[in-house]
Formats: sequence, structure tokens, C-alpha cells
Amino acid sequence: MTGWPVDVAFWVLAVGAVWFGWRVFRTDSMVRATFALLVSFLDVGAIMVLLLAEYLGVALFFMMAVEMTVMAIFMVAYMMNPAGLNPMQMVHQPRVAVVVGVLAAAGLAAVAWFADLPSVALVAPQDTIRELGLEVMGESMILMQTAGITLLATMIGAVALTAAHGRFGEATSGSRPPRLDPDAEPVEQEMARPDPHAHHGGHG
Amino acid sequence: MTLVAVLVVAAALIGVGVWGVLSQQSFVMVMMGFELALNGVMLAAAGAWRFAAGGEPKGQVLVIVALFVMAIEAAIGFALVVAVYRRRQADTTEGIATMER
Amino acid sequence: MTPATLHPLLAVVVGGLVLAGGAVVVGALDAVVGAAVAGDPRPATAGVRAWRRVVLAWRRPGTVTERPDLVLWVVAPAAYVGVAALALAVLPLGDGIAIADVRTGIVVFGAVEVLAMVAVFLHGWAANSALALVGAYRFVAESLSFLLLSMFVLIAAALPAESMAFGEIVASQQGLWNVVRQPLGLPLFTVVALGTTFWGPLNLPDGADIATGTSLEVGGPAYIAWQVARRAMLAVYAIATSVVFLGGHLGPVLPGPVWLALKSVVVASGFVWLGHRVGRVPMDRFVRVAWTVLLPLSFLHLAVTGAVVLL
Amino acid sequence: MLTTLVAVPLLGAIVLAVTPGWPDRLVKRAAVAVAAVPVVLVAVVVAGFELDGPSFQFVVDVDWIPTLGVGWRVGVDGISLALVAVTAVLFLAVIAYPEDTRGMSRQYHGWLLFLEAVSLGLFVTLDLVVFYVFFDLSLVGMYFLVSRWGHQDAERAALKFFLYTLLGSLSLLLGILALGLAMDPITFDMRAIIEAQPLAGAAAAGLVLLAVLVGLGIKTPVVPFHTWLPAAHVEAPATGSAILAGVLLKMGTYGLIRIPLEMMSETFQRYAVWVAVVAVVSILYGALVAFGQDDLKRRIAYTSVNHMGYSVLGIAAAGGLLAGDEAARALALTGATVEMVAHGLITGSLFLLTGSVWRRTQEYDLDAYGGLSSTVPAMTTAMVLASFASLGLPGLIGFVAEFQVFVGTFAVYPVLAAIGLLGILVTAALFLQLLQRMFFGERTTRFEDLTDLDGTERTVLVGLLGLVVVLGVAPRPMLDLVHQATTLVTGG
Amino acid sequence: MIALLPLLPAVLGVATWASDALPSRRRPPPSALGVAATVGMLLTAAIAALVVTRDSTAVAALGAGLQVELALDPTARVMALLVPLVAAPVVGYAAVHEEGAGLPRLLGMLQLFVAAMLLLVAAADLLLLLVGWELVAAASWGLIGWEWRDASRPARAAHAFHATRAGTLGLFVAAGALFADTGSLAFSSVPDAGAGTLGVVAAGVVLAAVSKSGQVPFAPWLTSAMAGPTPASALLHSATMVAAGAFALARLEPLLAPTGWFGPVLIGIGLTTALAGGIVAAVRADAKEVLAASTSAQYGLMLVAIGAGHPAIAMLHLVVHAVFKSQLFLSTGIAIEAVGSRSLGRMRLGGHLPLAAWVAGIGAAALAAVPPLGAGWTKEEVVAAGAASGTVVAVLVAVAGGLSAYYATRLQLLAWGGDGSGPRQLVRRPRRSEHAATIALAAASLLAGLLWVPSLGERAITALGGEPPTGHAWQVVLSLTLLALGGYGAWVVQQRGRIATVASTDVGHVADRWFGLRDLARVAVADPLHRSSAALARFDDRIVDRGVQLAAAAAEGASRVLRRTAEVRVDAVVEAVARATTGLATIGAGLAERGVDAVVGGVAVLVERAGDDARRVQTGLVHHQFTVIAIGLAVAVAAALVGR
Repeated sequence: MTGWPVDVAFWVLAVGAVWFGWRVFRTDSMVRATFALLVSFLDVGAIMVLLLAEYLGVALFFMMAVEMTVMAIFMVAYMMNPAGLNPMQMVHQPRVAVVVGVLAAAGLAAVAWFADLPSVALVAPQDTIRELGLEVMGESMILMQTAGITLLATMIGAVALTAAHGRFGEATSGSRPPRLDPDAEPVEQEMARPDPHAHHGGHG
Repeated sequence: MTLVAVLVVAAALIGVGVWGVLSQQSFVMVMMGFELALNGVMLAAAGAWRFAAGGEPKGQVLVIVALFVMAIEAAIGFALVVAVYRRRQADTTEGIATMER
Repeated sequence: MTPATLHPLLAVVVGGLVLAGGAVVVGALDAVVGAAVAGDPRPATAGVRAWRRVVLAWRRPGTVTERPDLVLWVVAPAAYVGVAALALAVLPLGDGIAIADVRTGIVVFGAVEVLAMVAVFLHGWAANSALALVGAYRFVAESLSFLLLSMFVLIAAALPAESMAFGEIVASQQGLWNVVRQPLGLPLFTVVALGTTFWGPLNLPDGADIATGTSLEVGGPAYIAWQVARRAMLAVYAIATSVVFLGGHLGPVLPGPVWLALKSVVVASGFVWLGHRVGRVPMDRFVRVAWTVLLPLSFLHLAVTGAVVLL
Repeated sequence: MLTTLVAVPLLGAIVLAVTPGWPDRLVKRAAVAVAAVPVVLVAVVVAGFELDGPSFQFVVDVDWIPTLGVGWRVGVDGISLALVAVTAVLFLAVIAYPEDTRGMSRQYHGWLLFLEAVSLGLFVTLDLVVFYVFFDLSLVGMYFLVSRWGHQDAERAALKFFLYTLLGSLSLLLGILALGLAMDPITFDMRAIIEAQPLAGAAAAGLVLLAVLVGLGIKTPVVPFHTWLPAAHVEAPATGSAILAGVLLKMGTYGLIRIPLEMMSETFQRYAVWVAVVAVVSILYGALVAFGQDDLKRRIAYTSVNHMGYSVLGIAAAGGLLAGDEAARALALTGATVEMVAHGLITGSLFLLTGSVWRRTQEYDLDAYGGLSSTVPAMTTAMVLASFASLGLPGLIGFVAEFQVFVGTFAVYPVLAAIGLLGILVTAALFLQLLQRMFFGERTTRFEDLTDLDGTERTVLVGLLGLVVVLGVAPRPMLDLVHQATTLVTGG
Repeated sequence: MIALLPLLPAVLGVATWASDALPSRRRPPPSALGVAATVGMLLTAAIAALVVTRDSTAVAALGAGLQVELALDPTARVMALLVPLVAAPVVGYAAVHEEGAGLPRLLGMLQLFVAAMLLLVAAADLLLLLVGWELVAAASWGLIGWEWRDASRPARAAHAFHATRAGTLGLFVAAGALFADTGSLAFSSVPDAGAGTLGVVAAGVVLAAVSKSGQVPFAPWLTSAMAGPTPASALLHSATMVAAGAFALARLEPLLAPTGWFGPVLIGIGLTTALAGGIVAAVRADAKEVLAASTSAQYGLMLVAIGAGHPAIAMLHLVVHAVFKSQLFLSTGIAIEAVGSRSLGRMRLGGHLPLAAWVAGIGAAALAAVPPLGAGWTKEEVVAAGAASGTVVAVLVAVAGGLSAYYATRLQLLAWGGDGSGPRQLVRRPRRSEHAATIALAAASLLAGLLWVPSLGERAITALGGEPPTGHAWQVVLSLTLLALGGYGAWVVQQRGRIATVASTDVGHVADRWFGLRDLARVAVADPLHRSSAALARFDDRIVDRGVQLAAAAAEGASRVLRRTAEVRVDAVVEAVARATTGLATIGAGLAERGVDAVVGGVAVLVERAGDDARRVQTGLVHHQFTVIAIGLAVAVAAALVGR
């Protein structure tokens, strides 16, 4: 795909991607933030489609939509006012962050700009998807196998980490109620156990 | 739409991601920062594949690898969030200053 | 076969027509079949009577909740319709007639299902109301449990075609329709269809037990829009089903689009009939069945198909 | 065929691993039954092996990672077949041998079978990567065997053994990678590499050789890399020691034949004389240090250093020339291989015997014993036989090996061979003294009522020592088998 | 056929030994065992005769390009006949002489001993020779250590084993050299070997033979081998173990002679041993050890003959020596049992056991080489042979003969002297069969006297493939004179009554200890070996291993130090600087005017801030660590760019 429509589309999507990426951290509503991130991903996916990496682009849609939905649920679960009903600011070292971020972007951009990168254009049109498939099922098989194993390990690990009951008893054992003000030492009492006959008090 | 253009966009995404990672207190937000940065990485990879590698299939594989990384990061990340919340009742980076030792 | 595409403008027109018409037809079918099931002596007229209910709904005001997320509230139905359109775009409507029969058709379709999930979630979230949010959560849980399933089914369909493009899939059914070649496919895909459109037995997010869930707080035009979007999506799924399993536009004598329309109508009526005949499945039971029975089943289906293709 | 050979014990191990609640006796019987299968299979293979056939036979070749040229390739030549045979036999013996499993009979036998599978796999594989994988897995198995069923200080010894030999195997890995990557296209197929001699004349060949030699030298072990050996042996359970000495050490020498000698012959030839020197040092040093030990098990452990030294010497001699003296070099290599077999059987039985002693007395200190031969005649006979075999008495397999090694080496390194001979003298001294201190002289009152070897122990030892005698008196079949390969290797 | 030669006694031996394992009631009585063993030996002798007549050979491929060959040359034929014939009476004697639990073991091992020896004899290549060689040594180890309850005996057995094994190394070397040169181990391939190889082979064989035949410097092991039971000693000294050395030399002499030094060396060693052994035998107070020393001396004579190029004569001497020496041992055994001690001082049994005394007398006469006994003739031949390679040799041989006459007489007088100074009554009277054995052997050595018949002697030599040396009258005269002198001297000394106590004098003491040879062996070999091995063992534990441990410890320590510096030092330093500077600032405030003050203060503030920031790195807060990581990456990239 070439021609001015593509360029226009690209820049629109590019700006969109960055803009929404920025919005992610500037909105109060966590859910909005999440879906802003999703939009950013979708933009990138679309750019990939423009880049003739259709499969990757669409796959990116697919994956990120799922992931962001889950992320949104986590937001609702773990963030105070996910809906951003009242304004709030949960940031630290803002200046450092901005500086570093800008530096990173600038540095990378500079590299992209000044480095003399090879330019071997894709001889379009060719069936990139078929190639990818052959690649994945052939040369890069070992890579895929490895990734598969790794993902399996990830699942197991995630389950192990999140399981409420582990080999070593309750997941909450040894956990402590939140400190009410940042400087106070944590209260030395156990969380309330799910099991009924835990007669020492405290609440989680 | 040139390689440089794509890479610059990618750089911007990464920059924003880094900024988010460094500035946000909440774990989940930090993770989102990472995701954004990885997003830029993938874009860069795709661009490189398209313009600099002449459509060499391995380039796409690279992107897929980035996808894997992101998936794993998300899964383990969320798992850790849950675990840390269970153990330490903490949902912000300040909440686990005890990593010092 | 080279990806067939209509001229952009034509595409917009066709797409709009198909969606709107599909929505209307589905609505009518729903009313008629419903009446027939209910033992109405003159079911045919039920379609007409249905309009009255639409008008009523239009008049019904929506509740105003505290600080709803208006943007998302508006975006949600639009997104839902949008993805429906996207899905429609990759489906071949006749021999060489398609809005964009891309090579990654089934992947796009999968993406559509996921984005539909997002849309529904947003719809439930935006209202800033408990039951609506419950509905949203329910839908996420529900669709997470049939997403993989749908991908497997579609991949299985793509295997004999050796392509992910729906055009090829249709072409591959020249001799034998997938509904015969892959007996498990159609039932499983039906589950997906009903799930994505949270129709009938799988109408969990908008279920009556949570006071019509995600669409609890909306009323009037917004409600109409939402319901229309659902019906449009069901229509799209009907088309997709007939494309994937019933040989799409293939057929003697009549031109392709007509065949496709006929098949789609049949499928759609089948869907709505199910919607009226089968009672709603409790949430937990559906999720359990989906993960423990349907998913392995679909995997088996995929494996068998793959084996068949290889042999 | 060979794949089954590896698979059967592995399956056995898995089954044992996943089926809790079997009674111990059943577990043992099952393990023995499983371990008997490879012996049968090996017998079949030996029977079907064509002496005038190609170098590698019973070859199976399945691609695994084509891009890296890694594959499941199995096949045996005379050398590896001999080792496979002794491995199978020894494992059967060890598994059948009574040992205090501390109520973990299932895990114990499971690990043993796992080790058997790994060892067999290592000897039959024709792929360097697979070879390396098995090489490391053997460490894992051994580690658990030692640390779980060892004596008081087992944990430390096991860890030391593990880290030390792991270090070695890492160094080996470098060499292997260098070899495989030097191939074009990349492949780790031993046959291909042997064919191509990829590093011949390469600048880095010396370094690669060094890496490989260090890796294998630690495993073998040769002085000065041997210090993990006594520690591991003393703490290991007797059966573990038997496996460690009888099978695992062979991996080092076997690798020495396969990789440096066969795949880098040109480079190896350049440095062979130094290998030979190290071997001679090991022979003498091992013997002398063994002589200095008052701990029964340490003494036997150090003799391993000495005996492996013979083997290494033979290998070095075989690689010492690129052409000429084929007969002698083939003889030396045959001797080296037979030495591995011999050492496997002999030291295996010696360690099993120490196990019997330990289970009766919980005492390894030689001075604590004396005059046992009146109370435990059978044990005495077995010990005397094994000791004489180990000190190279003619008519027992040890002599066959040593004679060939020395006679063969003499053609290449006469002086070194002559010096190494002194080792035989010291070995004789240390074993005779061992017998004298344990079994002869005044009977110590402390062990008045020792029970003699029981039925199982007798059967197993009769089996092993029977082989020692039979192969010592009529070595023809074994020698023909091994010689077929060694002549091909040495270009005779 | 020829394979049966070693095989039969081996099987018999194993069977005999195995009978030990039978339950006691089914165990055969000693007499039965003895008879069986004797018959077995005679059977073996018959087979040997068959083999000799049929002259059968056997070749077997051992695989790996090695092959073994059994064949008898004239020299070997003699041995093949001699060994079982001598063994037969010995085993019979043993069965009655040594009662005790271990009898089956003893008889079994004796027969295995014979088997090994026969294998050695029949060997036609270095490999089999080596095999037999080692097996003989092993068997002797078992025999010497037979009474293992006395810890010293196994030790002495080990001594014997080591001494001979040291020689075995020579055979290893010889085999290696031969194979390297000719690719074969057969004796027949020795002539094809190059001069250098031949030298190595010869040296190896000589070393082996010298050690085996108890020659200087290995001689002492023979005396320590006396720890074994009498029959074992009898066999060991006469026809099996010790004979192996002389036999091997005799058999290989034609092949090895071409190396110029072969003969002279043998003559040198032989003479030295003959004289030294003679002296030792002349002073020893232990009956068996006297005989042991005499054995060394006699084999010395054989070596001389071989060295002089007359292996045939050496073999003849070996045969007669085997006969009378085994007989002497058996007789001495009777004496020892009779008085319950091995010390010559206690015996004088002539009065009690006249028969035994007379029989022993025959043996002693043979040992003294008194004509007309066969031994005398062979010794004369040795003298003649020696003369061929130098008058001095002949003279020295004659002197050795004189010595032998001396100690033979001494032994006879002390052990069997007729005067009444013997013990009151005997601990144990000899049995009839013991007498039978000794008498049989004595008869044999009397029979050997036929050798004096010129034609017979000549034929014996030629039958062995040698030609008789040309002797001169003066040699005979000289040797007979010396002989007479020796005998007379012994008698005179005995009259003075000091004969038993010579060993207590200084010179006698030295001689008694084999002129320090035994101490030499201990000081030069055994002790260093033990000490070095112990030292090495310690070295191995302390140093070699320590190297590894040290490395590990070092790594661990380094890491710990690094961590501490990272965590503590940085903070501490920064804070210290900060505090110092603030201090400076406050001081400065008092003294300096505002500008300086401001500057200093500013610096102080800056440094404090720096200190704080530096410490923030250690907060352990995730986002701080991220920041550091990011900065670090940036630095790395920059470095990469710059360094490009």
C-alpha cells in the first residue's frame, strides 16, 4: 500500500497513538486510562496493517483488547476511584519522570534520525502472512516452542502467585493491615483468615 | 511513511511509556507504562521489518516475540500485584519500601 | 482468489444497507418466531405489532445516574455497531463481491468479537450503576470463555481452505459444505453467535435477573440504538455462519447474494428460535461448561479437522 | 532399538515417580524388572552387531531442531556398545543390591532408573547437544542420590560434586558449541563432525581442545581435578558410589574418545603427549594417595583416579600419532575401553562390598577392622577377588585392560608407559595392605558377630565378579567388539 | 592336549579348595584329599609326558590382534615333567604334615600353584609368560599367607608378591617393546626385533627373572617367604616360583644372548648371589631360612651357567636342585614339627629319628654337591661352563661350591647331629607317609647320580640342546678341594660348639641381615613409599582441594564486600562529607564575610542535597530503581555511541 492516503492515515494513527498514550497517565478515570491505552494499541495495530504486516496488526487488536479489558477490571479492583469521580494525583518524582521520558524519546528519535539505517524496502506485494506462517512453523519452530514453554510456566507461576491457598497455607498469612498514615509502622497483627475459627481479630 | 517516521513515533511512544513508569505510583499504572513502551518497541520492529529488512519473515517473528513478552509481563505483573496486595496490603510502589533489604 | 473489494462509496452504501436491513429483518423474525412459539394464531402480523413496542421504547425515558461517563456511554453502541460493520466488511457477499475480503479475515473476525466485548463492557461501565456494571462483568467473563472457542472453530474452517480469507473459505466449500465436513463447527459457532450478541439463552449481561443489566439505565433512543446494534450483530453472525458453514453464496440458478440472503435468513430464524425455545443458562454453569466441555470439544474439533486435512 | 533401551528405564522412573503408595518390596521388584530389560536389549544388540559392518550400527536419526542441526540420533560402535553393556549390567546389579533407602524406596529407585536412562542415553547418542544434555542430567540424578541417601555430610559433598562437575560440563559446552558452530551447515551430528574434522588447523582449536579436556578431565577425573571424587564417594551411599565410579566416570573418558580423539584428531595429536603426562601423573598420584588413605572408601575412591589414568593414557597414546603404529595404537585404545569396562565391574563390586560393610558396621576406618576373614568368609573371598582384579591380576579383566594399555602405549610413549607401570606396583601394595588390615591378622573383638553376605548380595556379586573372571579368561568376544571400533578410529 | 597341562591341576585345585565349602560331615578327610592331590599331580605328569612325546602345541587368538601360544621347547619339556613330579610327593606330604582347618585351601592353592607354573612353562609368548608369572606370584601370596591369623605372615606374603611384581614390570616393558617393534609377542618374533628392542626385552626379562629367582638385590624376599607352611616352601623353592626365573632365562637365552651384555650381567649377578647367599646360609640360625638362602645361592650358580651360554647345564642343575631341595625342606619340616621350633639350636635329632636323619643326609650331600650324587656332577659342569668365560668365574663358582659344602654340613650336623644334646622327647613323631615322600625324593636324587656316567651326562646335555663344556682336570680338583675344605671347616667349627651362634657375631649379624639388603629394601623403597603416600594424601586433602574451596570462599567474600560498600559506604561517605562541609560552613560563618559565607553555605547545601540524592538510590523503592535503570541505560547507550 502506498500513496498519499496511506501517509495521511499513518500520521493520523501515529498522532492518535501517541496522544492516547499520553492520555493514559493524565486522566483520573482509570477505566478511561485503560481504554486510552487500548486505543493507542489499536492505532499501532492499524499502522502495522499499513505496513503490510496485516496479521500482526490484527493479532495486536485481538490480544490487546483482551488484555486491556482484564486490565480495566484490575483497575476497578485495585485503584481508588476508578471512575475518577473526584480528581486525584497519584504520581511521584514527576519532574524526574518527565525529564527521563523526554530524554529517552529524544535520544531514540535522534538515533532513528541520524543513524544511517539500512533501507531494504519490502518488494510488495508478497504474501507476508504465508511467509510468516512458514517461518513460524519452520525455521523459528524452536523459538515458538520455547515461547510456548515460557507461557506455560507463566500461567503456572501466575496461578501459584495468586492462589488463595498455597502449599504454605493461606496466601494472606503473614500479611498485615494497611498502615493508616504513610510513616506509621505497620500494625503487628495478622489479617483475618477466611476460615471461621480464626479467633484473633483484625480485618483486611 | 518512512522508516524514520515510524521510528520517531515509536520513540515517542517509548518516551511516554517511560514517563508513565517513572511517574505513576500504582502498580497497575506502572504496568501500563511498560505496555506502552513495549507498544513502541513493536512498532519499531514492524517498521524495521518493513523498510530495513526487506520483509524478512524473522522480522515479524521479532514482533511476535515482543507480543509474548507483553503477555508474560501482564500475566506475571497482575499476579504479583495480587500477591503483593494479599501480603502487604500495598498497591503502590511506596507500599513496599521494605524491598530495601 | 484476489481479495475482492467494492468501491469505497459503494461499500459504505452496501454495508449500511445490509446492517440496517439485517437489524430490521432480525427484529421482525424475532417477533414472528416469538409469536409462533407462543402459539399466536396469526404470527405473521406479530412482526407489524412489534413496531408498536419500538415506539413505546422510544418514548420511555432513561434514568439519569450520578456522573455517568457520557463519552463512553455514547461510544459504546457506536463501537458495537462499528465492529459489526468491520465483521461484515470481511465477509464475501457474493462471488467476488465483498467490502474488503482481506487475507486475515478470520483474525479480523476474532478481533471483532473481542472488541465487541470491550464495547459491551463500556456500555455497562459508563452508566456508573451497580447492576449495569455487574452486567458488564458478566459479559466479560462470558465472552472470555467462548473467545478461544470461536477462534478454534474459525481456524478449523480455514484449514481446508488453506487461507484465512473468508472468500477462500467459501470457495473451499465448492464440493462439500463445512456443516457436513465439520459437524461440530456449526453448533459451537452458534454458541459464539448467541454469546457475542448475548441473545436468548446467553443473554447474561442484559438479563432480567439483574434488571436488564448493562442497558438498565439507558432509555429512549439510546436503548433503541443498543438493541438495534445487537440485532445488526446477530444479522452479521447469521451471514458469517452461512458463509463459514453453509457455503455462503454458492448455489445453483440464483445469483450468489440471493443464496447468501436466503441462507442467512434461515440461520437467523434458527437463532431467534433458539432464543425463544431455550431458557437462559445460569452464569456459573455456562462458564463451567464453556471451559470444561466446549473448549476441549472445539480443540478436538480443530485437531480432527487438521488430521483430516493432512490425510 | 536403542531408543527403547533409553526409554524403558526412563518410563520406569516416571512410573515410580507418579505412583505413590506401592509397598517397598513391590517397588524394588518392579525396579529390578525394569532394569533387567536393558540388559536383555543390550544382549540382542550385541548379538546383532556386525563385526565387519560400519562403524556405527543400529542408527536412528530423527531431526529435532533442524536449524541448529540438533537431532535425536542414536547408534553404537564397539566402544559405546561395550560401555552400554557394562552400564546396563551395573545398574541391574546396583538396583538389585540391598541399600538403606530411608523409607524413600520409591524415590531412590526412581532416581536410579532415571540415572540409568541418562547414562545409557549418553552412551548411545550420536548428537553432541543431546550428549551434553545427558552429561548434565547425570549430575542432577547423582546429586539427589548423594544428598538424599548419603551419609552425615552428604549435602555438602553432593553440592561440591555438583558445582565442580557442572563447572566442567560448562567448559565442555563451550567446546561442543565451538565444534558444532564450526560446521557448515551447523550440525551437532557426531558422525558428520568426525567426518569433517571442522577445527583442523583452526587457530582457536587449541583453546577449544583445552575447554573440552578440562570439562572431561573434571568428570573423569584426572589430577588435579579429582578432589570432588573422594568427598562425593565417602558421603555417597555405596550404590551411588558404584554408579558414580562405574558409570559416570566413564562419561569423561568416553567423551575423551569421542570428542578430542575422533573429532579433533589433528589438534589432539599436537597436545596428546601432555594428556599422556597428566594421565601418568594421575596413575601414580592416585595410587600413592590411595595408599595413604586409612578410610576404606576413600582408598577405593582414589584407585578410581589411578585406573581412569590408565584409560586416559591409552587414549592419549591412540591419539599420539596421526599415522603409523596403527596396531599398537588400536591396542592402546582397546585397552582404554576395556579398562573402562573393567573398572566399571571391579570398582562397582568393590563399592557394593563397602556398602555391605557399612550397613553392618557403620565404620570405614581400616584400623577398626582385622581378622574378619574368619567371621565373613564369603565377603572376604569377594573382596580378595575384586582387589586382585583391581590390581591387575592376569586371568581377571583388569589385567587384560592394563596389559593392552601399556603394551599399546609403549609404541608411542615408551618412557611414559614405563613410568606409569610403577602405578601397578603401588596398586598391588595398597590392595594387599587393605586386605591384610581388614581381613587378616588378629580378629578384633568389636566385630565379633558380623553376618556374612546374604543371598541377594551373593547373587549380585557372583554375577559381577563372574563377569570379571569370564571376561578376564576369555576376553575374545569383548575384544573383537571393541577392536572393530578402535581400529577404525586409529585408522588401522 | 597341551592346554590340559595347566588346566587339569587348576580344575583339581579349585575342586579341592571348593570342598572346603561343603558341610563338615560331607567334607572329605585330609587323607583322601592328599591322595587325590598326589594322584592328580601324577596324572598331570603323565599328561606332560604325553605332550612331550606328541610335542603338541596350541595357538589361540585373544582378539585385538593379540594371540597366545602354548609350545614346549627342550628346556620347557624338562620343566613340564619336573614340576608335577616334584609336586606329587609334596602335596602328599602336605596332606599329612599340615593338619588343620585350612587344609583344603592349602592343597587347592598348591595345585593352582602348579597349574600356574605349568602355564608359565608352556608359554611360547611374552603374554602367557607374563600371565603365568603373575599367577605364580599370586598363588605364592596365598600360600605364604596361608596362616593369616598371624598378621606378620600376610605382610611377608605381600613382601614376596611385591618383590616379584617389581620384576614383572620388566616383563611388561619387554612385551611393550617387542610389540611396538614387531607387532607380535611370540618368542619366535624376538629375532626380528631391532637391536634396541632386543636390549629392552633382555633387560626386562633379566629384571623379572632376577627378582623371581631371589637373586641380589631381591634375594631377601625368599627368606621372608619362609613364613609359609613347609610344603609350600618346598614347592616354591624347588620347581615352581623361584625356578621360574632361571627357567625363563634358560629358555630365552638363545634369543637374548646376541645382546653382548646378557651373559656377563647374569654371571655377575649369579656369582654375587651365590657367594652372598652362601654366607647368609652359613650363619642363619633358622633351619628354613638357611635353606632359603641356599636356594638363592644355587640359583646363582644356574644363572652363571646360563650367562656362560650353557642353559642346558643350568636346567640340569635346576632339576637336581629341585629334587634335593624339596626333599631337604620336607625333612626339615619333619625336624621342625618334631621340636616345635625352627631354630637349629634346638634340634640334634639324629638320636631320635635315625631314618629321617639318614635321608636328610642324602639331601645335604646333594646340596653340598658331593660326588657321586647328580648335584655334584651338575656343579662340576657349571664350574667347567664358567671356566669357558674366564678362570676367575670358575674359581669363584668353586668357592661358592665350598660355601655350599659348608652350610650343608652345618645344617646336617645341627639338625640331625647324633650326639645326645637333642631334646628329651619329641613334640610329634613323623608319620609314615612323610617319610615316604622324603625317601622318594632322596631316591630320585640318588638316581641322578647316574649323570656321572659320561655317556648319560653328555646325552642329557645334548638332549637339552646344549653341548657339553670342555672341562679341565684342575677345575675338578679345585672344586673338590674347596668342597672338602668347606665340609671339614663346618665340622671343626661344630666341634668348637660355636656353629649355632655365628649369627650373633658382628660379621655374622651383617650377613644374617642379607648384608643390609633387606634394610635397603625397606629404607629405599617401602618406607619412602609409605611416607610419600601419607604425605601426598595429606597434601591432597589440604592443598589441592583447598584451592577449590579458597576460590569459592574468595568469590563469596568479594561479593559480600561489594554489597556492603554499595549499601553502606556510599551513604556513609556522602553523609560524612555533607556533615563536614556544613561544619565548615558554620565555622566560616563566624569568620569570613558574607560572600564566602554564602559560597560555603551554598556548597554545603549542595553537598547535603547530593548526599540525600545519593542515599535515595538505596530506598529500595521500585520507581527509584526504575529511574536508576533508565539513567544507567542512557549512560550505556551514550557510552556505546561515544565509543563507536
